[in-house]
Amino acid sequence: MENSPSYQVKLEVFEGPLDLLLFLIRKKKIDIHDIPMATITKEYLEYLNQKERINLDREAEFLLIAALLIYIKSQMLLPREIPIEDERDPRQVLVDRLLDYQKVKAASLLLKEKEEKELQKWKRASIPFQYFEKEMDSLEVSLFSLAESFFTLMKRKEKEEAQIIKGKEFSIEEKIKEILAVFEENSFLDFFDYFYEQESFEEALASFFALLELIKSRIVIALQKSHFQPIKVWLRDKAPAKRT
Amino acid sequence: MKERLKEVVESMIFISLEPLSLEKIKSVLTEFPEEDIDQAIKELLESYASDERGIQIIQAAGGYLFSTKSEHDTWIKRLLRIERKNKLSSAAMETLSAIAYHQPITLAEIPALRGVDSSQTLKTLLQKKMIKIVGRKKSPGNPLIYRTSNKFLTHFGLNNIMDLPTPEEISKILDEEKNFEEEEN
Amino acid sequence: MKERLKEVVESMIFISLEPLSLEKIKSVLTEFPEEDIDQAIKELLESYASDERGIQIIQAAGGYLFSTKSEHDTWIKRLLRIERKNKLSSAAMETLSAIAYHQPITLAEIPALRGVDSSQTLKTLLQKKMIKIVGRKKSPGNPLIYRTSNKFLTHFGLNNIMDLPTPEEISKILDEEKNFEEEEN
Repeated sequence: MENSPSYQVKLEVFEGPLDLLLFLIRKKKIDIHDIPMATITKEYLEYLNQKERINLDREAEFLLIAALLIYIKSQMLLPREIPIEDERDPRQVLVDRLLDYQKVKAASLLLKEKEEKELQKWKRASIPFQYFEKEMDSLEVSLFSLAESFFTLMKRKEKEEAQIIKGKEFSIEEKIKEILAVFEENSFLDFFDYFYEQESFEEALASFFALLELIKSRIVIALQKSHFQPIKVWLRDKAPAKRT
Repeated sequence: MKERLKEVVESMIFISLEPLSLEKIKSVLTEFPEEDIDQAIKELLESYASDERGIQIIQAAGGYLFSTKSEHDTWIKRLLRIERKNKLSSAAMETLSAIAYHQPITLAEIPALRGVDSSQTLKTLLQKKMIKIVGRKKSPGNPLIYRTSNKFLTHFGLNNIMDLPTPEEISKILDEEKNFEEEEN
Repeated sequence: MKERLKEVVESMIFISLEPLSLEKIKSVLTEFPEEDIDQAIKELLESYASDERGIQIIQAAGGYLFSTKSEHDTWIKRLLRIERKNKLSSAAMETLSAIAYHQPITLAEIPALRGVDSSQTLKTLLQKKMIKIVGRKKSPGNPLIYRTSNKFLTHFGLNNIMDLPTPEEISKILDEEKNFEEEEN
């Protein structure tokens, strides 16, 4: 087994088996369009045999390409009735894949440079605070936030169904007082926590209308930094002026 | 170099989310003499005061901050309103997902899914043409039946309603997201 | 008034969080002739290119956006106490370029290019909103189809997808790598 210092590259540094193959091809100064299958297969398998270098999770992917190499090698050795020039070179599949991969890898290096350059230019992550409040309730909508809302709902519904207690009436006025009382001890009210603590669906509904009433009369404001972030309800005049 | 110092201070004020104080500026630009920094700020403020620009540097809460000019307020409001229009509120999103996954659906069925009254949101969605009325249900009261519209598909880049992520796909990605956020925090 | 229009456009670009497109600017400034708006933007860009300022207007994802200049990176980082911003991993970079050059693409097509399973990386890219789902392929299993997003363009400072490194640039870097290795050996 070859063990020269330059060979002591951990398998983890390779993005995958194609990356390793390209490395071996360059190292051996092999023409990618005329790969000596016996040599490259031997090199590749030797590399793979150094088990300690292999992350087991990724072994299958490396073995898959090993199998491909061995298969192509065997195809090359088969006696042929017609000369090989007249049919497709069995190596072509591999060459095509390597060329495609090489392009993707080169492009990713070029993009990396662009990223490097771009990351030195800082953009404003936020807008000036005088417009902030108005923008807080808006959320960027993606397909996934759409679906996410749905599943959050489903989970909430399950819980609510288990907790429905009929018969008790809740007054919105009482709930308004209750919410305002929260602010005497806390600077803000956590929207989800607050509604999860409600004993029944009816009570949650009354609380929700109370909250809407408080928002409508501009006493409180509900803020959310971004999607998936907790929604916090603040007294309007004590609300943070901007994102942190 | 002094010219450059003015630019550095400008970019620092630009990127700062809160009013940037003189002390803070000096604490960052340690390799420059204080009087050079004072001078750079003075020149910067002068150039913004004299040049005809759409943005200005204001002094607030003991620091410097960029802001738009009040005379452009009309346009800024119009721009932000248009931007906001393109986005849906989270209530609208919730209602829309409930409808998307349970259509055809009636108004009465939505609160069962969302836990809150949804008639207002439904109206907004109708106005935005995200949903449409497709008929009436043959049940007591003959309530209206709703479906998502073509505009809904376009808004979310869907080819047809079958393109909505399946529950399996979503829960996979949600699990991911949770792990991802936990890692980040 | 034309001078004022330049200022209005400047304040609009300033206030916008995402690259602001010409169409959007025009959709806000409806009472101005289109050619006046074009002229105002042209002059605005010229003044930012020629004047010595600490901030600049860049073009990304088909719109205009303010940013600091890269030569001030050191100070900004010191001010914000941020070592470096979210860089993508090399696996993410590879997957992203595979998608960028072969879009629209399905998850199953990516391992054929990279030689490794890419579902995990794909999820990360979706979360980072670098790619988006654009529909489903009409083939067995109806797999989801992915494309790069506007955020991808902005992240790499590309104005549109045509700005991706060209085949010529790619073969150049491949030649360089080869030569470099030959020198080394």
